[in-house]
Amino acid sequence: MAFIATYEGKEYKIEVTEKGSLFQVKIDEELHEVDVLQVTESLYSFLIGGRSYETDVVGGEDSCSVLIGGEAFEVPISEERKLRLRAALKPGEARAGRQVISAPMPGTIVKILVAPGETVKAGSGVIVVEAMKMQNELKATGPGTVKEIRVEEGRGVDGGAVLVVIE
Amino acid sequence: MAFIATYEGKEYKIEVTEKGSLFQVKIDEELHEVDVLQVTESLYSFLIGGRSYETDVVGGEDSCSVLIGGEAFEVPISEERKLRLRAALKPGEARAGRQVISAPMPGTIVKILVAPGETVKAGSGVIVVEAMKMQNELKATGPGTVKEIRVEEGRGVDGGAVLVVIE
Amino acid sequence: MFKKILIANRGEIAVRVIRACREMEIPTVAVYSEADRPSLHVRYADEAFCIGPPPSTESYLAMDKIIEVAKKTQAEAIHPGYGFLAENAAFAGLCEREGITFIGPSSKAMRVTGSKTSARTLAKEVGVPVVPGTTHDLTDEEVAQTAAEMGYPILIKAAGGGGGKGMRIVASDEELTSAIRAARSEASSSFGDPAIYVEKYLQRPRHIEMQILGDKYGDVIYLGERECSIQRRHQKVIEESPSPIITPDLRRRMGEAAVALAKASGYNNAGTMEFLVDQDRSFYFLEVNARLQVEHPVTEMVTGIDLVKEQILIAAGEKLRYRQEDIKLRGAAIECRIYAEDPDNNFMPSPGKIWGLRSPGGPGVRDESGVYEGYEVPLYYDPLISKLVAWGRDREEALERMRRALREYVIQGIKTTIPFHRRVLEDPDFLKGDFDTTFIETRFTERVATGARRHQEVALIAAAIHAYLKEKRAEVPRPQVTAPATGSPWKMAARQDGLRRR
Amino acid sequence: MFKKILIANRGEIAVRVIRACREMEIPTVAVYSEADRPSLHVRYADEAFCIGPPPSTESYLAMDKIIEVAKKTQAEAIHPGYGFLAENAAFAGLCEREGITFIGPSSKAMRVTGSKTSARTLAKEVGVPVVPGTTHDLTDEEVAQTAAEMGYPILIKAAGGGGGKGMRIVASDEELTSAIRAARSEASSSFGDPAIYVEKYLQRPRHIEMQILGDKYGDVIYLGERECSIQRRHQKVIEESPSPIITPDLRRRMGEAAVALAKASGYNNAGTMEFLVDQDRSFYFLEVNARLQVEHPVTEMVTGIDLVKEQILIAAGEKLRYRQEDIKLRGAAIECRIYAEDPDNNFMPSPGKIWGLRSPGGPGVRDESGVYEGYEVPLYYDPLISKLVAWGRDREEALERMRRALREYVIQGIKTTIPFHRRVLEDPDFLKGDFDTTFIETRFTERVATGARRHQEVALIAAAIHAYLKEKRAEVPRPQVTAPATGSPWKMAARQDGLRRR
Repeated sequence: MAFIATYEGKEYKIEVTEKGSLFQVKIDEELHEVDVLQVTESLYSFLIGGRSYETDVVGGEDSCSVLIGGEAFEVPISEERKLRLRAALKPGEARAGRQVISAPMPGTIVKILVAPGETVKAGSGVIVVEAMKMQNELKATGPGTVKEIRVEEGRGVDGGAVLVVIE
Repeated sequence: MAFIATYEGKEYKIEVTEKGSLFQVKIDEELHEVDVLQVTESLYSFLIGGRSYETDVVGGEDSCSVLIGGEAFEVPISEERKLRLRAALKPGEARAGRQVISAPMPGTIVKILVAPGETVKAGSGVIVVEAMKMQNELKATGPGTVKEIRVEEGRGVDGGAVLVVIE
Repeated sequence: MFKKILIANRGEIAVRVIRACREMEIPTVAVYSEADRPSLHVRYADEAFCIGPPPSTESYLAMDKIIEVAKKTQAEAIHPGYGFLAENAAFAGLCEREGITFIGPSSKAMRVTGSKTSARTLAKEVGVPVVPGTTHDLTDEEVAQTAAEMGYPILIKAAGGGGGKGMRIVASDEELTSAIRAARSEASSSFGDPAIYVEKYLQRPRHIEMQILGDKYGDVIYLGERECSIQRRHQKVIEESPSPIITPDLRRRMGEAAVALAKASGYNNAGTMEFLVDQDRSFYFLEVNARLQVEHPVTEMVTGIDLVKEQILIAAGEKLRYRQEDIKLRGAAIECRIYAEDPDNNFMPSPGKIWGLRSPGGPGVRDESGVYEGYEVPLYYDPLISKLVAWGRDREEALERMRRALREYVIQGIKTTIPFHRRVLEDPDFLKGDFDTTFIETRFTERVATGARRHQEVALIAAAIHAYLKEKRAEVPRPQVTAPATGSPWKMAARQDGLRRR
Repeated sequence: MFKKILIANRGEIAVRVIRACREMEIPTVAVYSEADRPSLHVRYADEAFCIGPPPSTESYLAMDKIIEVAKKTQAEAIHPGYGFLAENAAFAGLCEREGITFIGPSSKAMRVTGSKTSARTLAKEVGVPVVPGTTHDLTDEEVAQTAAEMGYPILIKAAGGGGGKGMRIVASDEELTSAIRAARSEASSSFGDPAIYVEKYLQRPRHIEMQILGDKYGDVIYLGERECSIQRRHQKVIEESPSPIITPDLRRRMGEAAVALAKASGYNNAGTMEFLVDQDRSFYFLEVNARLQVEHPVTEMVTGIDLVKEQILIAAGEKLRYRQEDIKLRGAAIECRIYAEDPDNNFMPSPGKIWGLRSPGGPGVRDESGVYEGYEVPLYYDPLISKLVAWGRDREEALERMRRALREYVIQGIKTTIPFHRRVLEDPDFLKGDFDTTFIETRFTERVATGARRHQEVALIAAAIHAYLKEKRAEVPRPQVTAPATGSPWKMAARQDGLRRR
């Protein structure tokens, strides 16, 4: 099975073959023999050329988070076949000159510091979110006009929820 | 749902009802309200009248092993309906005057100390099994004649496997 | 001895107190909010009662409800842990009136030391130097006026408690209004009291504190210092004992100052006197923490004394079991606070479910945790999930062990401060003991992206194998696995798929 | 310092040694049998190589294969742990010839102390009393003859090693033949050597041993004693330091005897001198354990010295870092060996899969484990899965903490000795320190069925709720759960079934 992975901007083609009790993993042209023990769904023990790696892998749809010896890696990875299919279908998608202030974590809206139509400077406080006893003032990253306020004071919000849109 | 449980020779009828966020458990005529949190498949936190019990339950087909505060209980338990059904079908089954020497754990047969037809006294060594570096000589519990030897020296056996039959 | 103790707290400190009670064979009562039914302290206690909705003002700060549970269960004493009601003199007073022993100082001693005004007045009286600043609870206008008189930078602090909550450093007039608002609001939600005051902000001081124990008969001893200068957002993250800069003579002088302060205020039970120590090794009294501290384990490990048990014995009216000459520090201990926070994203809280947990073990390592695999760290409370402590023959060995333990510690599903601690424990200045309270914010450079990344290739291999196995499982219809009596069918499936080699 | 160390062992002791190496920043090489690919030491080491099939004679005792891996990986030293090749002078000699440092005494010192003949001769020379008995490797006929001369009861012991393996107590002529056969066979499979000898069996002695450390320059110190009288089948199960019966004067005399023995035999590295102590407090030298002991953590916890690190430093040619007067015992430590055995069924081995594991934590508790949740304890090796150690200010506190830790420790899926330890730790004679090596077999009464059974009703409730939930799951078709990125779908299903209350 072939996969396309990206790491630090570079794209790698990786082929995985199960071979008897070992896995063969070919990264670009280099071949690695890997002795794999899956301990739990996300914990693996790999032996590669005698070197032992205790590795935690949490996989999302198109990306894996990998932890090895305390180092964390975020590796976007997809099956090559699926990726080609998707690429053929996906429309272009871009939008500029717009700031979306979203909740960095789940929390409660403590105070909204701006009103719709108000102009803001880069760095001005826009909204105050509280989670786990810490208040965080979210700031505008550039100048603009407040277009939309999607929340109310006192309301709970999920992580990633859009709070304020500035244009 | 109604269950029949046995503990120390005594039989109990237990009825379990889910009631909103609580369970009602009626043992014979006494009613217990139980706040249940299942932490893993076998670990529960129960609150019963304010008392907190961290409880491990491992369930076989007709019996549960329960661990509470370091005390272990073996509780035979079955759904009442099924038990009735089975009782109606099960033929009598008893066999006397017969000793079955079986492997107390998985291991290897080190030495067979008797031959078929040989008479043994209570307490004579019959067979030596090794597991985890310990040799264990299994002994006859009463006098008799060796009827069957089902294993050979050097062979591995599973826990519970019948090794020698004495009549 | 008490026949039963109620613990008016949650999480790892509630578990810590329950462990001490279990060792003393004293039954315990836990209280919990509706969000905390799955918390470990509910399982560990002998009894547990729900006291209200998740917000702490309606549960862990609801004095009446807690007293009600104590009476219902006939608990003879209440241990407040730290945070919540631990330094609330009104609560201590309420316990006294209700005939329940509050495990901590008397409400009177708490009022004297809890009001920074009187604590600082007292310090001056007994000849202990203090940091310049006001001590009254100020109005917004008074804050502005004091700042103008004193000159920036200033520090706004909550009158009601510590731990960096409600604290703001202000460098200029423009920042003042929003800093006051934020400080009051945090103070209010953390301690139920929006009162604030102002202090001169010293340049590059060390934050060093003295642990004391005092009994009800006026005897007080000190148990050595803790170095608490490694802070971010004025909140301690790494503490150690002894401090790398404290000489036996300075320890004795600071210890005696701490004892003098405690005696002057009629203080009893465990407590901490916080000091700032200057670059020329002058020390200034800062405030009293009239409770057990988060970082108490480092003192326990170098002195060999269980502070929670001593608290209970003192509260029960026992005399101190140690004289000053019995207190001997052995080796060195260090604590790393493991928070559910993202160190690569400005320490944003990272609540959520812990999918995987592997805790460190082995020689010299102590993990004071309040979580378990499958636990969901709730939004509502302080994000401290565990305190990792290492002891060594000397500071070097304690650091070696902490590095080893941090490498063993894996928490999956949420972000934690473990990677941050690993970086600090490799910083040359930190290793030399050359730091101050501004270290994290000014001198410590986060080497997030610059690290060696030795395992990049293995990461690619791991990602590919994981993706391969996921695809394979998705394609092949799962074989009918007969689930065993216990355990995860995932593991079984993986086994049957032939993933387990040899 | 060594650039790389190979650990010629498995399980918890291999993990223990790897932890010391990690702290010293020395890379490690693990070796493993085909049965041990899932073992923790394979994951913890930097490198790992398979050395053969499960039987230890073909893997962990296969000297050539181990040397081959050491050469291939350029490991400069080999740590043998305990058991397997730890006391094998031939292996130490092979390492010496191959230019690899054996972390332990020289092969010469090992021959002197390993042969019980010369060890006992030496003891007599330096004026240390010994237990009556032979010291030669005896033929079956010689064993019978010695028994006849000496009178029963006698003890048959393996010449090749300790730990109760290959040991049999014989009370009469009739038992002799089968005892000899069993002892030889066990000795052979445990140490690769069927040689046995005979010793007079003393009545109700205490088994107390002295830990020593010696460097390559003739300096030797003692690190206090360990009380090891709690044994079953001549195998230690609970050890503590200090011993409840040793006075400072007796400690000094036994320590000095141990040092004299070590010096006379040219011994270096860590070692243990075993003694029997009579009811009138006379002590008799028994044998030398020329290796690290299973129970080393109790000495580490009271002295504060990491014995594994000291072993490595000494092997690397460093001088001892401590003088005798630096060695101070603080508090008390106790170890409970957690075996995969069924204490309610004559300590039958109980290999199998660990479905659930909750390890104890908190103050003063150290768990030296070699297993994890999901691990399958193999048939082939010693059933020791973990050593649980507790430290306290005094013996009483150490016992309190051990009791608390045993209550927290849950291992599901296999039988373990945890319930046995809980019973011993409640025995009044044990608590008073009044016991000897026959304690478990003769005076300790197993209260398997007689215990209070306080929780019988809760057990019925638990069984019923568990059965109810199983039935319910079986009836209702399982909802289509989208498995999250990680974690057990069982837990998810349980949640969705509405089992998680509040």
